[in-house]
Amino acid sequence: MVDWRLFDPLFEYARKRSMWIVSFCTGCGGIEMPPLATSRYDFERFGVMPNPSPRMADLFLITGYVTPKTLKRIIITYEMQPDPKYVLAHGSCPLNGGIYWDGYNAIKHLDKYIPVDVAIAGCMPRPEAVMDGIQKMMELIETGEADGWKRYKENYEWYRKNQDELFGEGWREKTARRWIPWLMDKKKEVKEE
Amino acid sequence: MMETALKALFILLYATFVGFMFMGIIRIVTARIHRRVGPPIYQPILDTIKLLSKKSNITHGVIYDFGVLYALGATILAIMFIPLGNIGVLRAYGDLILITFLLEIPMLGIMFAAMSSGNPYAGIGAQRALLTMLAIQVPLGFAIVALAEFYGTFSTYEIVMAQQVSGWSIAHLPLLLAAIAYDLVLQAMFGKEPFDIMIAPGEISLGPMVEFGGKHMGILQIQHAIALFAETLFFSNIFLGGAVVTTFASPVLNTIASLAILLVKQIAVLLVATFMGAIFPRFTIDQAAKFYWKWPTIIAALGAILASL
Amino acid sequence: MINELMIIIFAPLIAGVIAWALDIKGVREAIGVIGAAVPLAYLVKLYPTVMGGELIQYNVTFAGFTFNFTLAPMGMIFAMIAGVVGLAAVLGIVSTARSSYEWLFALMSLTGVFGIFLSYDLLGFFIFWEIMTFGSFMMVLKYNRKASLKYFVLSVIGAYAMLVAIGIIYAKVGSFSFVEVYRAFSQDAALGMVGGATVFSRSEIALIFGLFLVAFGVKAGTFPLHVWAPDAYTETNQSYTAMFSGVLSKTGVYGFILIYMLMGYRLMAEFGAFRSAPAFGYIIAFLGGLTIIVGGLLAALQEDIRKLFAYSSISQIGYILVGIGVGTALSIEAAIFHAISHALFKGLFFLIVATIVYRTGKTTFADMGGLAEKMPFTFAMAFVAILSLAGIPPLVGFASKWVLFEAVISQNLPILGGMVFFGSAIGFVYLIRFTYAVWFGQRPTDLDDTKDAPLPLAIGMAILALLNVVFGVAPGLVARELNKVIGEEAITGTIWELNLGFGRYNALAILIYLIVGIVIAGIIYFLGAKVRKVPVTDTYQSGNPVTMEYNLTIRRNFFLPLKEALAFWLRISFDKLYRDIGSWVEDLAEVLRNYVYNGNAQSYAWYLAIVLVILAIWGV
Amino acid sequence: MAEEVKATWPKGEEIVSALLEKAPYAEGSVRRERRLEFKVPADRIVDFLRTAKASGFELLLQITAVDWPNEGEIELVYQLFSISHGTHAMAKTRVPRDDARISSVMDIYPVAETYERDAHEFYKVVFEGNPKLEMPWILEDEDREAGVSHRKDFDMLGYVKKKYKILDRFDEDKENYVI
Amino acid sequence: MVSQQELIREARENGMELLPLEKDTYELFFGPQHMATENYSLILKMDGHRVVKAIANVGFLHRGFEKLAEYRPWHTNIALLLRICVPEPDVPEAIYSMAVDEIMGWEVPDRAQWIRTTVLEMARVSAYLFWIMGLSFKLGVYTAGQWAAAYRERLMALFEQLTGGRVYHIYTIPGGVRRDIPGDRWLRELKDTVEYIKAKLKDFDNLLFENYIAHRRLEGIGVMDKKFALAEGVTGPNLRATGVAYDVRRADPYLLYPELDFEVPVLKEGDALARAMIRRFELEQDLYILEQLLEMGPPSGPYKVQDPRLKNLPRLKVPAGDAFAHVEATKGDFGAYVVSDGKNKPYRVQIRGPSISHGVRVIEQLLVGARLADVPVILMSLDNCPPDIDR
Repeated sequence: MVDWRLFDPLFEYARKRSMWIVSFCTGCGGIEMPPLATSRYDFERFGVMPNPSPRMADLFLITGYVTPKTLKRIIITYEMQPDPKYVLAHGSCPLNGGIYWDGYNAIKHLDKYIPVDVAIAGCMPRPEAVMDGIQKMMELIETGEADGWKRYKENYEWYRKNQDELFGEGWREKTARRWIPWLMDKKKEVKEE
Repeated sequence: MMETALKALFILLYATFVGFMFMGIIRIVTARIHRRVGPPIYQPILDTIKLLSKKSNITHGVIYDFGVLYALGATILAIMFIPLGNIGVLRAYGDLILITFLLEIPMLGIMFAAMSSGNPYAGIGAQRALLTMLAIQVPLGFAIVALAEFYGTFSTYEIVMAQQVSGWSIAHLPLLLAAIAYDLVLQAMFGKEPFDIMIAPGEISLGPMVEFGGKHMGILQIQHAIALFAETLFFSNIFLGGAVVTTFASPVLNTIASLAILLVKQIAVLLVATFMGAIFPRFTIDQAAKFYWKWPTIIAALGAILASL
Repeated sequence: MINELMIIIFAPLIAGVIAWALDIKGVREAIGVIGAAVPLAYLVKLYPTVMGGELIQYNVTFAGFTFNFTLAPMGMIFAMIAGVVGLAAVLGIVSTARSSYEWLFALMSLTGVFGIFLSYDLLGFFIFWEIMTFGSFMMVLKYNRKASLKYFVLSVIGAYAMLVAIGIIYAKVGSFSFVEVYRAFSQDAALGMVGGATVFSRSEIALIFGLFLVAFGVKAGTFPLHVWAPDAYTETNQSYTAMFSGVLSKTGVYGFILIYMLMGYRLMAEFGAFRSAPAFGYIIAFLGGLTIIVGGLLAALQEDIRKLFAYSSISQIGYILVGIGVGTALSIEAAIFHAISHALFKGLFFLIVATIVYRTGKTTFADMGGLAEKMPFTFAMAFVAILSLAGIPPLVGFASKWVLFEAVISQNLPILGGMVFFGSAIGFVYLIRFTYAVWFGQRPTDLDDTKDAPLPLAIGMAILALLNVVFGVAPGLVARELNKVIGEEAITGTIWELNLGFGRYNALAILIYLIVGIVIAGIIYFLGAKVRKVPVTDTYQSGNPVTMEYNLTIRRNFFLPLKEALAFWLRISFDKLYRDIGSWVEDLAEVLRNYVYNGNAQSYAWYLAIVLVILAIWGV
Repeated sequence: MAEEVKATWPKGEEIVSALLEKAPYAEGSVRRERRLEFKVPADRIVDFLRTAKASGFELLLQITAVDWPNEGEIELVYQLFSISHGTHAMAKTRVPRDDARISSVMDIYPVAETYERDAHEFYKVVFEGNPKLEMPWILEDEDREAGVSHRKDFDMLGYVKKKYKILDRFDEDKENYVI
Repeated sequence: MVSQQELIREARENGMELLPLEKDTYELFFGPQHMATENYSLILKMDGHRVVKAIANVGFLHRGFEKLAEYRPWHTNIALLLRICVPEPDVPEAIYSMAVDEIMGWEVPDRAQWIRTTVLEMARVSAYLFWIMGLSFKLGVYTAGQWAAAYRERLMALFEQLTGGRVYHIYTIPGGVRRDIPGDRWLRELKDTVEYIKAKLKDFDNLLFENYIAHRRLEGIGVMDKKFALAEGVTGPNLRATGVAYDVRRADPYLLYPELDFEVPVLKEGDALARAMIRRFELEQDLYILEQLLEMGPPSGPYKVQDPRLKNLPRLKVPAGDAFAHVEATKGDFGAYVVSDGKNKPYRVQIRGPSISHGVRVIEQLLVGARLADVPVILMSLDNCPPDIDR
C-alpha cells in the first residue's frame, strides 16, 4: 500500500533499541537475568525489557542448556512471536551441549531446531558477555544480518524435520494430551470380563 | 470548521507526544528509585514504532481488531472533551459524567478484544479489570458528585473557570477529601501498584494484554499514552485549578503559558502515582475491592455530603 | 362500539383468541403479528393528535360502572413503548412459540398493558392490571409451576394492596375517575396547607401510599419485592420475556408516575421534602437505588443467561425509580426516558437470549462460548444492546442515564448519586460476563453447527436495535416529546443535543469524533502488516501445547472474587432471609392455589367477579 | 572407609538396640556419630519404617536406588532423619533386579510418593500401592518408551548418539576418557 | 488432529476411560514460560479465581546429573553437580566434598573448614537476597527486589575475587578448597559488605516484611501444620515456620558450626508470612555468623588435605564405601549420598534437593483452594527451586 522502505532505517533503529525479551528461563542462565536487569548492569538503558508474553516479544534469550522437554515449549513460544524475532543463545550448552555434551537429556545443537542469531560462549557467561551479545545483536539488526526469522520461514521444512525427528511426529498433540487423564477427577478402570 | 479541525489535530498530537513523554518519565523515575539509569525518555516512542513495524501480526477475529481500534478511538474522543488550557474543541460539552464514562470505555474495547482471543489469562485479566473498575467506581462516583454539587455545574470548563476565582478545588475541605479519594482511584486507573491487579505480570502475565502483539499492541501503546495524558489532565483541571492564563497580550503566549502550567501539574500527579507505585506491593482483587469500598469511599462520601450541605 | 381506543386495547386479545382457536401453524403466527401490529399502527396514527395536546376519550358503561379510556401524552408514550416492544416480542414468539396457548396469553397480557396505559379511571386500571397479570402468569405457569406461584403470590399481594387502596379512595372520593380523584387530592392538599380539615387523614394518606408502593413495587420489581422476577423472567418463553421485562414492568413504573399525578401534591403537603426531593419520593428513590445495586450485583453472580438479564432488568428499573423518586420535572423526564431506553435495549437483549436459547437449546453460561463466529448477526445486535445498556455514548442507554445522573446529582442528593454511579459500573461487569461466556472464548464442540437467528426474530431484533441507535444519536427526538408530556421545557437543545442548563450532551459530536478517532486508529491499523487468523489453541498458555479437549474459558463463577468480597452480605441479607420468606410465601401459595388460583380461567373470572361485587358493596 | 572412621557413639548404640528390639528382623549398626545403618529384608520394609517412625525418625529424606548388576539386585536406601535423636539413619534393602517390586511406604511417609515416582522413573522399581507411578514425571514419553533409565546397563552414550545424531569429543576406541 | 473418540479408545486400551473435561472448571497452564515460575510448570484446574486441583509438571531442567556423574572422574563432578542449585551452588559442592571426605577418611584442615563455612554462609546470604528479590517481584514491590539484587552483586564480586567465578565457583573440592583466600583485603571487603547489607535490612523491613499490604498478601496463605510438614518431609525454613526447630547446622553439626553462636528462629503459624519472616530472621543470623567468622579470622594452616593422592586428581581413586552428607541450605536440608566401588569415578551419586519434598506434593496440596494471585506467592514463600527436583 505504502512504500515503507523509506522508513526502514527508522524501523531498524527502533527494533534495535527496543528489544523485549520473552521471560522464559530455560536453564541456569536465568540467574544472571536479575543482575542484568538491576542496577549493576541495567539493560533497560538499551530499551531491553523482559516481557511476560511472547506475542509482543522480540528477543528470545535461551538462557543455558535446553532439554527436549523445554525445547518443545521453546519452539511453541518462538513460533508465537511476531516477525522479526531474534534468538540469542546464552552459554555453551545451546551451542554444543557444553558440559552436558554426553547427557541424554540436553540438546546438543540448538540451531538445528530454531535459528540462532547470536551465541555467547561461556559457562556461565558473565553479564558483561551478555551485554556484549546484546550489542552484537543490535549491530546485526542494523546491518540486517539478524535474519533468523527469515531463515526459519524459508527452511521451515528442515527445522520441522529436525524437530519431528527428535520428538516424534505429532508431538504437540501428544504432549498436550499427556495430562488429560490425570486432570480428570472421575476416571474409571475398565474391568476385563 | 477548519479552525476546529486544526485545534483537534493539535490536541491529538500534543496529547500523544506528551503522553509518550509521561510514559518515559514514569519509566525513568521508577528506574531512579531502583537506583538504575533507566531508558531514554523517548523509549516508549521507539517501542511503539517497533511494535507497529512488526512484519507479521495475528488476529483472533473481527472483534479482536475492532476492540483495539475502538479503544483508541474512544480515547481520542475523550481527550477532545477535556479543556486543555485555552484550547478546546468540545469543551462546551465537557460534562463531568460524560468524561468519566469516556475515560472508562476504552477499557471496554480492550476487554472485548482480549476476551475474544479465548485465552484464559485474558479472561482472568478481564475479570480483574472489571472488578477493579467496580471497586473504584464508588469513590470515583462520590468524588464526581462532590464536585458537581460544590460548583453546581457539570461542565468541566466552568469548574476550571470557577477555580480561577475561588482558588483550587483542593483548597476547600469537601473537595480536598474528594481529591484524595480520586487520587487513590487514579492509582488504579494508571495500573500502578498496589492496584496493578489487572495486568499483574508475575501472576497472570499481563492479563488482558497477553495476546496483543505487533500493531495491536502498538495501537494500545498510543491509546495508553493518550489515556495517561487525559487522566492527568482531567485531574489537574478539576482539582488542581487547571490553567487559564490571560496575563499576556498575545493569545499564543497565553496558550503556551497555560500548557506549561498544566504540564507541571500533570507531572506532579504522575509523580505522586509513580512514587506510590514504587513502594507498595500489589493487593489481590478482593482485597482491593474491600479497600476501595472502605476508606476511599468513606472519604469521598464525606466530601460529597459536605459539598451538598 | 368500534373505536380506535378499543381497537388498540382489544386487537391483541381478539387476535390471540382467534389464533388459539384456529391453531393452524402459519396462520396463527400471521394473526398474532397482525394483532400486535394493529395497535401500533393506530397509535402511530393518533400520535400527532395526542401530542398536539388533544385528548382522545371514550367511555364504556358496563355492569353499572363507567369506564373511561383516555389517550393522554403520558399514556401515549408508554403505549408506544408497549406497541414497539410488543411487536418485536411477538415477532420473536413467531419463532419460539411452542403452542397456540402461548399466543393467547402473550397477546392477552399485551391487551392488559394497553388497557392500563389507556385507562383513565382506577377501576379500569385495576381490571386491566389483573388481565395483564393473569396473562403473564399463565405464560409462566406453562413453563414452571414453582416460579409461577412465586410470581402469583406476590402479584396477589400487590393486587390486594391496590384493591384496598382503590377502595379507600373510592369510599372517600366517590369516584374512580382520575380526574375526580386528582381534584379531590388537590383540594385536600390546599385545605391541608391552610390548616383546614382534610378528607384524608395523615395516616390514611400514608396507608394509601404504602399500599400503592407495594402494588406497583411488585410489578416493577423493586428491591424488597423483586424475588419473583428472576424466576418468572427465566421460566417462560424468552421472546415473551422481552415483553415481560420491557413492557410489563413498565406498568409498575407507570403506576408510580400515577401516584405523582394523582396524589403528588397531597403527599408533598403532608410529608414535606427531604433536601430538595419530596420525602415520599425519596423513599421510592432510595428503594430504587438499592434495587440498582442489589439487582446488579446479583446479576453479575448468575450462572444462567436468562437469570442474568432478569436481575439486570431489576437493576435497570431501579434507575427509573430513582428518577421518579427525585420528583423534579427533569428527573421524571429522565425516568421516562430511561423507561423507553430500557424497554428498547432490554427487549433487544431478551430477543437475543431467545435466539441463543432457541438455536442452542442451552441456557447456562457453562455450556456456551465462541458463538460470535457462528451467529454474527445476533452478535452484532448484542453488541448494540451491550453498548446501549452499559451506557456507552452515543447510544440511547447513555443519553437516558446521563439525564438521570444529572437530574439526581443536581438535586444535591449525594448518596443517590453514588448509588447510580455504582450501578453503571456493575452494568459493565455483568455485561462483560455475558459477552465473554457466550460470544467469546473456546466453543464447545457440540455448538459447532449453530445457525444464526431465524428471520422473524432477526426482524424483531433489528427494529429494536435501530431504535437504540436512532434515539441514541438523536436524543432530542425523545426529549422533545417528553417535554410535551411533562408540560415543561426541562430539556432544551436540538435533536442532537440535550441541554439541561448545567450540563450539555451532544450525541452527534460524540458520534462524529468517535468515528474520526476510529478512522485514525484504523489508518494506523491498516498501515501495519497483514494479520493472520489463529485458532484458540494457538494462544499463550505459558508455552504449553493445548488441544480443544482442555477447557480454556472461564465458564462458571466468573466473578468469584466479587462473590467472596460480598460473602457477608450475600449470606445475611439475601440467601437466608429470602429463603425463609420464600418458603413461607410458598406455603401460603399452596393454599391460595388450591382454592383460588387453580390455573382455570373460569374460576379466575369468578374470583374477579366476586371481588368486584365486594368492592361495589363496600364502596356504596 | 566405614571401618576406619568407626567411632563409638553410646547414644547411637542405644537407639539401634531399642529399635532392633521392636524389629528383630533387621540388622543395625552405628557407623559414626549421628550415622546409623540398618539392613532390612525387602518384605519387611513397611513394618520397619513404621517402627522407625514410631521411635522418632520423623523425616524421610530420600529413597535412593543403587543398581548392582553383578549381584543382580537393586539396593534401596531409605534415608531417614530423627530430629528428636538428632541422627541420620539409612535403611537398606535389596530387591531382585529383574522383578524389582516392593511395597510403597506412602501411608507412613506420604512424601515417599514423590521419591518412589523418581525411583520408578529411573530404576524401574515398582512400588506397589503408589497410584501415581504411571503419572508423567521427569522424562518425556518418547524417552520412557526408548527405555532411558539410570540402571548400569543403560547405554547412555549410544542413546545420545542415536537420539541427537551427534556426539562430539567422544572417541569410541578409547576405554577411559578424561574430560 | 486425533478426535476425542480415538483418544477415548486409546485410553480404554490403557485401562482408563476418558470423560470430557468438566465445564465447571477450566485449565490454566502456569509456567514454564511465565514470570512467576522458573522452569517449572503447574497445571491448574481453576474455578473462578480459585484453584481446584494442581498438578506439578516437573522435569524441564532434568539433565541426568546422577547418571552423568557416573561417567566423570571424582573431581570433575564438582563442576557438574554444583549446577543443581543455581542460587547457591556452593551447597552441592560442599555436600559432595563432605561425603567424599568421609569415604576417604580425610580430616579437613581448620583453615579449609573456616573457608568452607564462610563460603556457605555467603552463599546463604546471597541466596536469601535472591529470594527477597523473587518474593518482592511476585508481590509487585519491585523496588525491594531491585535493591536486593543490587546488594547481592557485592557478594558476587567477593565470590569472584575468592574463586574466580561469579555464579559457579567450583571452589570446594574433596579435601579442602581449591585455592586460598586472596588476602586481608578480601576479608575487609567482606566485613564491609556484611555491615552494608545489615544496615540495609531496615529498607526491606519497610518495603516488605513490615508492610501492611505485604502482610495482607502473605497472612494465612498456604498454611502447613507441623504434622503435615513432617510427614511431607519438608525441611529448612519451611519446617521451622511450622514450629519444628530442625536446622541441620544444629541437629547434625558440620564444619565450624558447633563453635558458632546463632539462633534457630522458629514460628508456629506455618503460613507464607511465617515462612517469609523466618527467612528474614535467618538472613540476619547469617550476617551475624559471618561477623563471628570474620572476628575469628581464618586459622593458619593448609587450605587442603596434605595427601599425595590429591596431586593427581584425575587419577584419584576413592575406596569402596558409601556416605551421606547434608547441609542446611536456604531451601532446606540438602543432602548427597555417594557410593564408591573403588574406581576413579563414583558408582552412584544421589543428590537430595530440598525442593523435591516441598516442590511437588506440598505445592499440589497447598494450592488447593488458593486464589490465583496466591499461587506465585506460595511458590515463592516455599522457595521452590525446580532444578532440585529435576536434577
